[in-house]
Amino acid sequence: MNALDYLQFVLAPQVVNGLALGVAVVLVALGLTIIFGLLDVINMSHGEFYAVGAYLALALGAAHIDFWLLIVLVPVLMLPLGMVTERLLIRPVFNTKDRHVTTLLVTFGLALIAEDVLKLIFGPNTQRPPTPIPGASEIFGIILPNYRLFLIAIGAVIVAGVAFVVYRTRLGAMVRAAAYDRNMAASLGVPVSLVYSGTFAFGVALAGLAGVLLAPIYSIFPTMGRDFILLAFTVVIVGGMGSIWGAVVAGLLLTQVQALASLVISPVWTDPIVFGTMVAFLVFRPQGLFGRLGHA
Amino acid sequence: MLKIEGLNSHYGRSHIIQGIDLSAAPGEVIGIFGRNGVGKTTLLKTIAGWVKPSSGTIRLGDVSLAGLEPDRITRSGVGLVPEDRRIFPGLTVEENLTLGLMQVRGRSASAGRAVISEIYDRFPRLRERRHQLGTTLSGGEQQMLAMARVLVGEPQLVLVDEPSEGLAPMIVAEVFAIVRELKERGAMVLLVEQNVHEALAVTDRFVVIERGRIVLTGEAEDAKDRERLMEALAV
Amino acid sequence: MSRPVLEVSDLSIAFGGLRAVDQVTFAAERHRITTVIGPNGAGKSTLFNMISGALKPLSGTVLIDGVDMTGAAPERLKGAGLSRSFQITNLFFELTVAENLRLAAQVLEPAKRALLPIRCSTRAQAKTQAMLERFELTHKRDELAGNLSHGDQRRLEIAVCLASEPKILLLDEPTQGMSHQDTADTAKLVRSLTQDVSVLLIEHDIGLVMELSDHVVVMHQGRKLAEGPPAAVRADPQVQAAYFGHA
Amino acid sequence: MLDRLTLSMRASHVLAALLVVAALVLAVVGSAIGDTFYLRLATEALIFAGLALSVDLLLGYSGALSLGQALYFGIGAYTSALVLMKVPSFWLAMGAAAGMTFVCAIIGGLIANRVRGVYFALITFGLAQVVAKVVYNIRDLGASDGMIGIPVIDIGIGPFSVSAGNPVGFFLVVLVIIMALYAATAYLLDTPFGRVLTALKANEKRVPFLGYSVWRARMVCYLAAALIAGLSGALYPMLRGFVSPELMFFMTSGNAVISVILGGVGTLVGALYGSVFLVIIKSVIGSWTDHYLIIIGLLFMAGVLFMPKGLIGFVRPHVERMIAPRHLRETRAPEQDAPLKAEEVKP
Amino acid sequence: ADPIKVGVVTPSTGTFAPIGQQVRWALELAAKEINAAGGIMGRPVTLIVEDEETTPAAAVQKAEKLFQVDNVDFLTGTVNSGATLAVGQLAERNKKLATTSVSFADSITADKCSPNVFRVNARAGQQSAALAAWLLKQKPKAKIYYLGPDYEMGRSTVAAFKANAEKLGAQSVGEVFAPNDSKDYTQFFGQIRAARPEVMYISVAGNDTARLLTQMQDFGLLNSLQVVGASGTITSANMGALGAAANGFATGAGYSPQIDTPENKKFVADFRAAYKVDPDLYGADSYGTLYAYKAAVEKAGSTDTDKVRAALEGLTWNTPQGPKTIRAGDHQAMQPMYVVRINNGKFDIIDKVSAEDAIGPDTCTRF
Ligand SMILES: Nc1ncnc2c1ncn2[C@@H]1O[C@H](COP(=O)(O)OP(=O)(O)OP(=O)(O)O)[C@@H](O)[C@H]1O
Ligand SMILES: Nc1ncnc2c1ncn2[C@@H]1O[C@H](COP(=O)(O)OP(=O)(O)OP(=O)(O)O)[C@@H](O)[C@H]1O
Ligand SMILES: CC(C)C[C@H](N)C(=O)O
Ligand SMILES: [Mg+2]
Ligand SMILES: [Mg+2]
Repeated sequence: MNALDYLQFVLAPQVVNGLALGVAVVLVALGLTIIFGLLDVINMSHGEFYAVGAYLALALGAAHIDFWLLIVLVPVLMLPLGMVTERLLIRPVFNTKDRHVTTLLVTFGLALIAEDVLKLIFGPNTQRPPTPIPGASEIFGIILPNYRLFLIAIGAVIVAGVAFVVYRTRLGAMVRAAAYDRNMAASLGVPVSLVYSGTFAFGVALAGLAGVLLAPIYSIFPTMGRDFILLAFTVVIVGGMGSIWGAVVAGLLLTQVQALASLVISPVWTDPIVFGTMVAFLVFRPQGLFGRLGHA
Repeated sequence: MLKIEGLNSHYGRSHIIQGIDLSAAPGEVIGIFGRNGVGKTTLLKTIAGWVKPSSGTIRLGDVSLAGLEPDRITRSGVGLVPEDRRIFPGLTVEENLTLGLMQVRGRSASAGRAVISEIYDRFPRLRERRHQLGTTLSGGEQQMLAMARVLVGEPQLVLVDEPSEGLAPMIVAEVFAIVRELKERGAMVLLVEQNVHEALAVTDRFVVIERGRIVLTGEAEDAKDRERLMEALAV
Repeated sequence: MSRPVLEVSDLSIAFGGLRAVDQVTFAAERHRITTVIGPNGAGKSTLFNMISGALKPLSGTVLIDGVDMTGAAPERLKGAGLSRSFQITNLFFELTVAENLRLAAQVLEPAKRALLPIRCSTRAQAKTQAMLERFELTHKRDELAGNLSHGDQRRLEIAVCLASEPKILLLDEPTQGMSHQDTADTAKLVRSLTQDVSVLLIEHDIGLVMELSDHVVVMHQGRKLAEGPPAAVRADPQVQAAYFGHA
Repeated sequence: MLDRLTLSMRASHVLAALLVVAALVLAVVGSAIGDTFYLRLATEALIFAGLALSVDLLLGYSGALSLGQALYFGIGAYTSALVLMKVPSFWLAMGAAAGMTFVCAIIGGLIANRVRGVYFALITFGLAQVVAKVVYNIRDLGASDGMIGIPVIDIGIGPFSVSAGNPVGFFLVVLVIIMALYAATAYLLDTPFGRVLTALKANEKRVPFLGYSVWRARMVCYLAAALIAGLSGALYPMLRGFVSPELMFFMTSGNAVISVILGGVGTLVGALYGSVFLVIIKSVIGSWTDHYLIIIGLLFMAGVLFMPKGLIGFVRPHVERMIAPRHLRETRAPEQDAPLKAEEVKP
Repeated sequence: ADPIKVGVVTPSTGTFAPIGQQVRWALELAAKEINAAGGIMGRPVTLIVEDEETTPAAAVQKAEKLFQVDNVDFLTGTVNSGATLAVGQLAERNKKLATTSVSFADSITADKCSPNVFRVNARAGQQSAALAAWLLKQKPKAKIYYLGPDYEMGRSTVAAFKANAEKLGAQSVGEVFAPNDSKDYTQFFGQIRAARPEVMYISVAGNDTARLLTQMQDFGLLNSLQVVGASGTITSANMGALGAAANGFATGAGYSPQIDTPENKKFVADFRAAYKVDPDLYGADSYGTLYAYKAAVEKAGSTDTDKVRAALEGLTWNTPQGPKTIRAGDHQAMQPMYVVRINNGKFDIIDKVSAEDAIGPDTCTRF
């Protein structure tokens, strides 16, 4: 294969496809990083919320609700789910000393249940909603499906919107304060309960949104929640716990590492390489690429 | 008007506040004295809603505070400067201060900024350090921040727990000046202090607590009362 | 007189642009109480942090018993006989009072006992008992440290520092939050300590400073402003202006 | 004078003794009625209890949650399997497994002990994933299919010999080994060094100022935990005759954590009970319904929410009260109204 | 009469849960039919089902329970190849019989074969023989690109097809092994395009196929390529998600619901009536398994392991796929293999290879 061919057919598409995958990962990681960074809760059931979003989209889509409406509707429907989860599971253990561990454990339990419940309701088989934007475009000889182009664009919009809310409003500081010292925050007038459940629900809604958006590409099945979650966790860590920009940079970077490693070394070793990157990051820069959330 | 009657609170099974009655009128500063571990802090925490009273009433104006969530109590006009300052780590000085704005609902952003800038004028040290993480401040600076944070909310009732703890004499004077200023504005202050002498200079009335009960009350101006106070505290 | 137990020379550190401690030099004599005073934010605790290994100095040296210990890890400093308390109470809140003390006293045991059952650590046990009595905490020995009132916690904090029989003890505002009675008791206690240890103290209670100190170091904006015997320092107009605020 | 930690440890020993008695009863009954399955299931439960024990040593004492402890279990298992296929010697296999895990744990510990808290959890998780993936890809280790054909060995103990294929005999051998590991851990925790570990969990930042190296304490704890996991893992191929990469996967680590939580964190004996309980639950509910994950998940959540101290945490105070001297009868837990993390507070 | 118990260890959780579903349905259907027709030697069949959890460790534990507590003489259902191997070893040590109706890995009836293990479905090599023959008839000297899942089954299917196809003159232009549960296959598309293949052989399964093929469709790769693959690549479990992306996919399989025999028509109709979906090859092979056992027990006149083993070796019995025979040497079932092409959700049969031509050599040396 000559060099030009390699560039046009192999390297360039690899980078571009890596980008699309990166956006998908960032979408999933976004809610995770917010819950982790602001509430200090490791939500192990995030992947299952992502799955719930996808299944909701599937079920509502089957009832002839338009995809464009679903993009709004599903996250809105996820909000109460997030609130209830927070009230019933997170709140009771939130103010214990080992919050990290206990919340990690309850949400892990929830993940086990959610996966099984989805299977109970929707069956074990793989399903897929139709692609909302069919067709493909060719840019500089690289073929890219239109839906992926759309995904990259909407991904950017969502990230920007979320970053605005978290960084440009007082919300970030408020949530962090409430998470750290609920009594003191409450004594400054922060409506602590609402802040907790609101933040959690927001993260859950983002997971649901990711589910709606990614289902046409990645299909829907009960265990789909496990799919992105490892990578999303890695992204959250490498990006700096809770940092939105960190998650974006790390998401795009790691998927490139993955894409190029699968090309140059072998796809088999991509997982170890990506995890190795995470481990190396933790060892040399435990705080991650960027600082924590809540700093303006 | 603050009126506390028959207040009791517990930590688990230990009965800490044992039937306290206390009232304050606008513009009144009440000194709360007592040895370590008698329940002074617990009393303030109970009023602020951190500890739920097991019985008794707490009324501020016509609002009954007992049993409310701390944020509701705050919005009813109660501000707490806690004993160990409780500066939020991971938040800058300015963020710590802006959070104080949450105490009041419906204030415009520009009004909020004005209040903050006023506070900075009073505590120039905080302006200097505004972008530093709150917890990296020195002990004294943290105390200033803790007070400043509550002041931006302009509360009716201010609960101050050992504010002079760890402060240099110059700053101690400053702190008591703030208390005096609060009083002049018409706020009520419950001031817990070990620094009895300086505290008395700003208080109207005082109470002494022993094992969760009020064992002595008196007027700060009254020489006899003061004598009894010194005796009770073995100063 | 023998060589000072602690010699600090030209110690500096900066946080970002801020020189929190700037070329500070002083020495603490054996069996004496040396007190560091200064306005809030002068850099006193930061100085302590560098001496005790919690922060690495930017420049300068710290000698303990004539041995260079600059930037050594806290556990090594402990080995050299330095012990410190914290301005913000820093105990093992989920352990009982006795356990807190025993943990501190355990370093007295020879290393080879580290892997023998705890009841063989007789010296640590005895020390714990002695500390409980000396600090009047015996009736609270099985109480969790987190459940003590603030004043008791401050006392326990000192006891913990002392349990390891240090040569030099750094106390950061030990009487903070103590009632008058307790403050007085603590002062007496600190005074009595000098039989066994040298004390380096940070304190704002000026009465206490005057009463206790043998030597006072005044800090202001990171620098050493003055030093000398208590009375002389108090009379210094510079100190008056910077610290007491009524020159 | 008896203190609170020693007292709770003694209460744990009482419960451990109870477990041994129950195990012996099972052995007698099992051999009387000629059962093999339940004995072997119990053996497996004990082997995984060893893994849970190592998780509890880390989590319950030094406060470090490992989400990848199965890594050392797996290393022990693979090492033992490889040795057994060449030389069917019990002692050689155990020795090799111990050596191998020790070496690997030094490397793993150097990496993992650079970080704390959540990061420790994730790094241990990451390490286990990487190694599991590597094993999954190595043909010589059977790759994804794992290795079968590990012979049933005879275990020589002095003049006696027990076949690993003998359900009662092997059950007793495993019981002895796991209880020995438990005893060794308990002993370790009752030494001054053990108390330093407890202190680490309570307030790590303060420990160096008492004169102890945090790094060293954490490292020793990590190595000890890895060894326990490795030795337990070494028993697995003797029981089942195969190893597969799944032994290192997250589910294995996760089950160990679940066991510890169910049994009670920081009680040691809770890890053993939790593991036995989990195996029973899975086996019983698994035969009723396909959707047993829902039940396990619910149980697990309920455990964390309503029994934060686990099964043992529930029972042990009663035992403590029974064996306690008067002055220790009442200890109340601190009420939670303080801020949570000391981490960022200035020293 | 007391029932004959058959143990079933098959996944109901994990990635392979959909396959386990087909296995269970088919076995239940077969058991119901057999019992309705008077059972085996007059004894009814009962199935005892346990979850494989897709891991060998769980499978072995469950299998042991079935062998020792429930005292089954015969066990089937394992999906994960590692689980099949581990359970096989257990069966051997317990002197019981185990079969798989799903696992492909050649090793099960080759280098890791066991006297107590039988495979009732077609292994990787068999599937390839028919498919390669058909493919090279269509496109002589075809340029083939291979994409397999990265585990033993994936590697053995690719190796088997490659060997078969190269023997017939095909040209291999590249291969890649993607990790199981890959999300995005687009990262391989560049390499694939650059290699300019005419044919692509894939052996991923389940959700992975759904992703791979729909992503190929989105990227326009399906337009110019003939995609062929392993028999488990497309089944009723992922057909729904694939939609049009499945069209034209060809595979060598031991089964298609389209097989035009009365037995199969009846089987498909019954299956659909009971479970509302078509059986797939796992269903068909599992269904046949129980009939093989029935035939063997009746031939042996006993459920004794040694006797049933002897009866199974060389046994020929009837299945919806037509008669199958178990080769005595390695316990691998021989059966005619079909080339099946998918056309709008239907598995059209387009070619057929006889059982003898498909099976390949017996390399088992253990017994
Ligand atoms: N979180 C808690 N849980 C259990 N008991 C507590 C808790 N906090 C305080 N106590 C106990 O309640 C009693 C009163 O404590 P409190 O802090 O109100 O005393 P205080 O008067 O403020 O003392 P100080 O002057 O030392 O601050 C003390 O005996 C203390 O041990
Ligand atoms: N980690 C840090 N980052 C930035 N600035 C810091 C940090 N630690 C301390 N400072 C600053 O250094 C200065 C000295 O602080 P230090 O705590 O030493 O004061 P101090 O003399 O002990 O005061 P106090 O009497 O109030 O305790 C303060 O202005 C503080 O804000
Ligand atoms: C650590 C987690 C990302 C694990 C994930 N929930 C799983 O079960 O695979
Ligand atoms: Mg107090
Ligand atoms: Mg200080």
